[in-house]
Amino acid sequence: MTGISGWLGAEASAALALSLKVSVVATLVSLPFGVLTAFALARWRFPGRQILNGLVHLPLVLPPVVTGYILLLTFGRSGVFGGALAELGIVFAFRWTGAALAAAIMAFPLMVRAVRLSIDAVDPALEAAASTLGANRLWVFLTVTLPLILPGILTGAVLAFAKAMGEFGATITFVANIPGETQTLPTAIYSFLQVPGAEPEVVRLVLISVAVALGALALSEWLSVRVARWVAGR
Amino acid sequence: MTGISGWLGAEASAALALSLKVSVVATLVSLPFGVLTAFALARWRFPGRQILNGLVHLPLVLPPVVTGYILLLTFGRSGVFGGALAELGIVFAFRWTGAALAAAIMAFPLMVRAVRLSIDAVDPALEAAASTLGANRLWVFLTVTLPLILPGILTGAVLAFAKAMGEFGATITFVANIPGETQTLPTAIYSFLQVPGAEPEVVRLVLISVAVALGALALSEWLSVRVARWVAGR
Amino acid sequence: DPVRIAAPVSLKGAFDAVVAKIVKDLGVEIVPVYGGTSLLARQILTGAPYDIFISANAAWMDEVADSGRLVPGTRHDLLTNRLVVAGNAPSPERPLDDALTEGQIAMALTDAIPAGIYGKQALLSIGMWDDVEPRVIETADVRAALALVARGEVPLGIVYATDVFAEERVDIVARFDVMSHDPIVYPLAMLTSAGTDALRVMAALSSDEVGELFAAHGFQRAD
Amino acid sequence: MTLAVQIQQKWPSFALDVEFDAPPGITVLFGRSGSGKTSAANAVAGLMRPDTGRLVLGGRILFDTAAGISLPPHRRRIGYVFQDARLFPHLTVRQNLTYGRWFAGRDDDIEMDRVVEMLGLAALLTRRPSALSGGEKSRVAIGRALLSGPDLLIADEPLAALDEPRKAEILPYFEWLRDETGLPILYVSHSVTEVARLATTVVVLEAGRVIRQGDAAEVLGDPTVTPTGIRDVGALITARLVAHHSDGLSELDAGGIPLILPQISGSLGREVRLRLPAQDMILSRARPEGLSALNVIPGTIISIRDGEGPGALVVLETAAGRVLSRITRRSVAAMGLASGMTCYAIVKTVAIAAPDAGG
Amino acid sequence: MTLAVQIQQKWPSFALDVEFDAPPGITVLFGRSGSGKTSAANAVAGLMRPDTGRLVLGGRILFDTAAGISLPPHRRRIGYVFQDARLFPHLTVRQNLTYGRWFAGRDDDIEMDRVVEMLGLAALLTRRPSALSGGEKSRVAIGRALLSGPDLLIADEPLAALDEPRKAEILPYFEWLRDETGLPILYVSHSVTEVARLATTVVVLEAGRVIRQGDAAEVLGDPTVTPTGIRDVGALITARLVAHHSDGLSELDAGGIPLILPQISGSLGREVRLRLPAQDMILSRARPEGLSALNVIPGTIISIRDGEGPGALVVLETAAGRVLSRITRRSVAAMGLASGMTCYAIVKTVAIAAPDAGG
Ligand SMILES: Nc1ncnc2c1ncn2[C@@H]1O[C@H](COP(=O)(O)OP(=O)(O)OP(=O)(O)O)[C@@H](O)[C@H]1O
Ligand SMILES: Nc1ncnc2c1ncn2[C@@H]1O[C@H](COP(=O)(O)OP(=O)(O)OP(=O)(O)O)[C@@H](O)[C@H]1O
Ligand code: MOO
Ligand SMILES: [Mg+2]
Ligand SMILES: [Mg+2]
Repeated sequence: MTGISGWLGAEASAALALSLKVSVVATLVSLPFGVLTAFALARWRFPGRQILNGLVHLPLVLPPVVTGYILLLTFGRSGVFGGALAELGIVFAFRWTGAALAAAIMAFPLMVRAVRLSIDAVDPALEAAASTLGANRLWVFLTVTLPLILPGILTGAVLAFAKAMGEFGATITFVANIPGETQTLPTAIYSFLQVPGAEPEVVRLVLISVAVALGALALSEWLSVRVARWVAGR
Repeated sequence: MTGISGWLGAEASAALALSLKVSVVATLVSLPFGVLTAFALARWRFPGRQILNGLVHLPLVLPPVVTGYILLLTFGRSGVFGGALAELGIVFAFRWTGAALAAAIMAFPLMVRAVRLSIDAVDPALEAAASTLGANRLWVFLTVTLPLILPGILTGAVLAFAKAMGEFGATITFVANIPGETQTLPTAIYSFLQVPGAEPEVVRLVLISVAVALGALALSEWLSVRVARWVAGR
Repeated sequence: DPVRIAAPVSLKGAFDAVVAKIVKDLGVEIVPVYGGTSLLARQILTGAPYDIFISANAAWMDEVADSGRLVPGTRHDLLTNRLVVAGNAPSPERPLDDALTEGQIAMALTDAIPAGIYGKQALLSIGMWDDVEPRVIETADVRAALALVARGEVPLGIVYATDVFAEERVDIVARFDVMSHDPIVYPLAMLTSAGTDALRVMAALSSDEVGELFAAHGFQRAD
Repeated sequence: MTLAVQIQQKWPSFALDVEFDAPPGITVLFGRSGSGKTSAANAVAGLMRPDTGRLVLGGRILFDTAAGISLPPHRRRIGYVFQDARLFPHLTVRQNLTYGRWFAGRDDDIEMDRVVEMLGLAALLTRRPSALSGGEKSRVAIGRALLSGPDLLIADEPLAALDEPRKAEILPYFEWLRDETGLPILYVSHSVTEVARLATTVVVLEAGRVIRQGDAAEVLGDPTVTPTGIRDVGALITARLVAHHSDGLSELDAGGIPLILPQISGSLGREVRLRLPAQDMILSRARPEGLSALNVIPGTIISIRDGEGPGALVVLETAAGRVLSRITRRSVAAMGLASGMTCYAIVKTVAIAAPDAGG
Repeated sequence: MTLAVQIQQKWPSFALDVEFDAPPGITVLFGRSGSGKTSAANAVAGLMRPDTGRLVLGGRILFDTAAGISLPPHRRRIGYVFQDARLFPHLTVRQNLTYGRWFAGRDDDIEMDRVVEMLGLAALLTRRPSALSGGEKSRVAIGRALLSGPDLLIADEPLAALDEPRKAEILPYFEWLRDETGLPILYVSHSVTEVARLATTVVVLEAGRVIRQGDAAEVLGDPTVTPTGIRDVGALITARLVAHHSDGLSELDAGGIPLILPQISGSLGREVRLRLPAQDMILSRARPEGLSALNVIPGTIISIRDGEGPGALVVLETAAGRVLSRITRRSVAAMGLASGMTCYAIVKTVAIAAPDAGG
């Protein structure tokens, strides 16, 4: 790590570390919500289903800066929830947690869609078989549906992680760019891009992003092959 | 439409029209490539497979501005391919076609992942059955695999369309923000965000984005329910 | 062909009015293309089809000049601006060192975006940088810093005087001495790719009427 | 515990309208392909919600459209062996088998060991379903349902994919379930052999309707009910086990008539159900001598019914019960057979051997 | 056209090592559940690539590890009726049926109509597979493979999910394929009835190896080969159709011995294969009189072999060929049977009726 941080410089390696932390936390924390939302959208019929579906997809449709502003309006210090949460000691604004929130929300539609596609592909006959064996809906979900959709969950997580690593617009708008606290790789790259002649720094940071992402991808490919084999029992 | 363009103003309604054109073209043109890429990644083992996989995902991982710069360096007038293509009369730089290219590339990983997930869920036994009936690989793909992955293709297309509607960073970097030519809804929103006191314009544009996106989503939900029923024969 | 003017997006409010006036006066077609200065400059460096470039600082205009894409002799400074400390309205104006003693301060990126760079220079020159630095919230551009102040997310911001001029929810709390940082100028130049109407538009941009229009938005003419 | 079934369901191309009772023991749903057997079973299990109907299992109302009740499948406590095995692909054979036991709240390994042994699954326990043959899958599916501790077992052609020796090994287990546990079993089958051997009650479906239901002996002995073809007619009689002979044969007493069968298990005095296929009964006017066939049942002809084709069905009243014989019309004429006449029905020992003898 | 098979494949828990020829006609792969029948069929169809081996179909090399040849499945021209139906869920029954015809390049509706009618699919043509019953799916799967115009047909227990009358309707179609088309058929089955009726050649698998192969009459008549249980032994004999009687019976001549059967189709003089189940043959020392059974075959005992349990298998040499009878050891003793002795085998007309009679 000293080699890398030496080559990168202290600020850039702090940005890398933060990006990794933000992306991992955003992915892991949002995963259960993503799975639940996907399941609800795929299997339940409830009023407001279309609205939930729309909400989930909004971050994809809106320019990231707008999403960032909406986050600011809701989770900022003077925001609708932000104030209430701050009373409880939960602060997002200008904190790395806010970066994770922004990344999670931007990545959420990708995660939900991937999981939902997997849920739709599960053979309902298997779930029916489980229910005749005494499993209630929750157990059917945990013991049959969930294992069978693992490939989709993995894909969702990889997409979310990759998106979180690249997220810029919503993040900088919501939590700004505080070195060591909210300065992720993309915001660092953005800063360097503004300065004439800073191209070598940009290239360095881009390369490090690419390396991390390709590493994560390769890992996920390897994992997903094993998971797919495991699920299919081959 | 005159009602809407009256309410929106000429510039904004031009941006809306352009966004729709760019998103539809980006989605439709990239769809076959997306399906092919997904199929190659899911089913073929070839050298460079991991590299292709990495390339496809790069736009997700990199800050959009970086992707935009890379596009500028490759497909710009003096870019690697840009020059050659210009000789053939194909120009992307600062044209709406470039906006479509940027949107397509940013949306490509989402599309490929969705399709790939569906391909992985196809029962190989059905494809084997088709091959014993005399269908070669292409025919098996066209008559068995393709119909069975239609839900994934639809999901991929919806994700791509939504992403294309929201794409900002790569677009403004690659083709700028030229009213009537490359100014999409997100870049228009960005411009208005810079003007103090222009919040009403921003809100108007955001609402119109949201409306279009929700409309597309509702349509796709409806379609995907029918497609899923059709595929499962229920 | 219309005359395409690449202009910093932070000029948009004032510049839209200027363009409308010139279009009316000259009868030429003008398309303003707004974006971040660095973005516009890089686009020009890769051959963007613009006729006129207005930069938010000298550095990027120098960069474009070095590439030989400027028509020699057409470059000059169009506007200047002033740097101020802004607070959520209503706030009385105070001395600088008093105004900056506490609270977070929103600034555009202090190493990258002109407003942030000028702000850091000014703070350094008055010896307050070390005190202020831990309280700085850096934003992607100066408008984002202004928005944070306007929304009350951050009590103070270092922005241009013109920004405060246009934003009702924000007042000027303190002003920086113009000598405490590099001059804030908006250089203008014609590009080698320019068409025939561009020269007339260049002239119009430097006219007194246009100068007054800019002034109405808080900008000062550079001389 | 008894299951009372009454369901109606309409599809564009098919309508199901059935009403029957499944008392303790095995109720066989019998009928041609497409007659609605699986659909009826699905409705009972709660996997299909019929348009209207009522299902009551031992007093528990599972479903009642009038009362707006519909228990979800997992609360019906109905084990289901599906026509396709439907094993969980991500679980090993062992995990598939134990799946239902988590919920049954039982965990006695003796039962598990017994099922594993009987179904010959010991060598497969660590495999995944994708590495099983068709027959192996069926066996795992049977075990999985049995081990879930159900109040009612539904088995949809559970033995169709199995070979004869394996069938012969598994049938006794169903008999044991029928005879010892009081568990009602709804058993879908095409095979008259299975039906005759297992059924307590037979429900015959045709085009979605019940055309006959009742006691197995009665329905199967009725020559007018031949849903799967005339070849399958036969009489069911009850006999008592009286002796085990040292040469591997068992002697039974059927209303005073001695019958010799290959060894059957059980203690002396036990009641045994035998199927005498009409197909296998030879008739003779005189008591036959010097034949290898050991079983001769004297009786009186009560009817002779011409079938389709060259055959005729002769019904005899005997001390052992009603017996059917299917012979050619030519023989009827040649032998001068007529109602009221006395004659002898001859059947080989091995023709009534397992699997037709309850054993 | 002949198929020559030689394949080796090892899994951790199972090894397949088979070598056999499938000449024109029907070659039945016969063996217990898990013996490797489906695996062998998959290797032939190209759905599994064995470790080593060689497959030649009518001179075309389909697979040869030594030569590095492995044709993909679609170029092998092998129709496959899978053990699970594997219908395309997104296509209607009609589209499933016609799927293979696109590639076969044929489009004659007569063939299509014939198959649809024979399989009873007319009412189902517009349905999707999810709206079919288990038996209906099997029928569509058979039709789909038949209509693809293959050089070789593989059928993996194609009739297992069908009821008896439907089996009886479909069997003749396989016979027609065997007799009229010269199409080699690899037929996996557990059912001795099907094997006896259809098989030209029988290949018996046990634990992944061929334990016996050869002419059907020979293999099935061999009492040492009883892969699916002693109950299934029987002799195959050939007889010539000599007369159709007006009472619906047909008369055949088996080496000079007259046999009476329920009407079978075909013109006089035609050769017919009959299976005489050992199970159904009664023996008598004297020529029997006054029995309803019409067929009596005199012969000489050439061996008496004690089986497991109380039974014995008596092999007779007769003018009709070798005939087997399974009777009790008690009867052997009571009748004093011994090698070299003359006696009479009695079998009912209906016991050799369809589906055991080729017709
Ligand atoms: N979802 C459905 N929509 C329309 N028709 C259906 C549906 N499900 C079943 N059927 C039809 O209902 C009839 C009865 O089907 P079912 O599966 O109950 O038959 P089955 O008696 O189990 O037959 P098999 O012995 O072949 O399994 C069939 O004709 C079938 O095509
Ligand atoms: N992929 C595999 N990996 C390991 N073992 C396998 C695999 N496929 C099949 N087997 C084993 O090979 C043996 C033969 O299987 P196969 O499916 O060929 O049997 P079969 O003769 O068709 O049986 P059935 O009559 O039950 O269908 C079985 O014991 C099975 O468990
Ligand atoms: O939605 Mo973006 O343009 O990848 O931050
Ligand atoms: Mg069924
Ligand atoms: Mg098999």
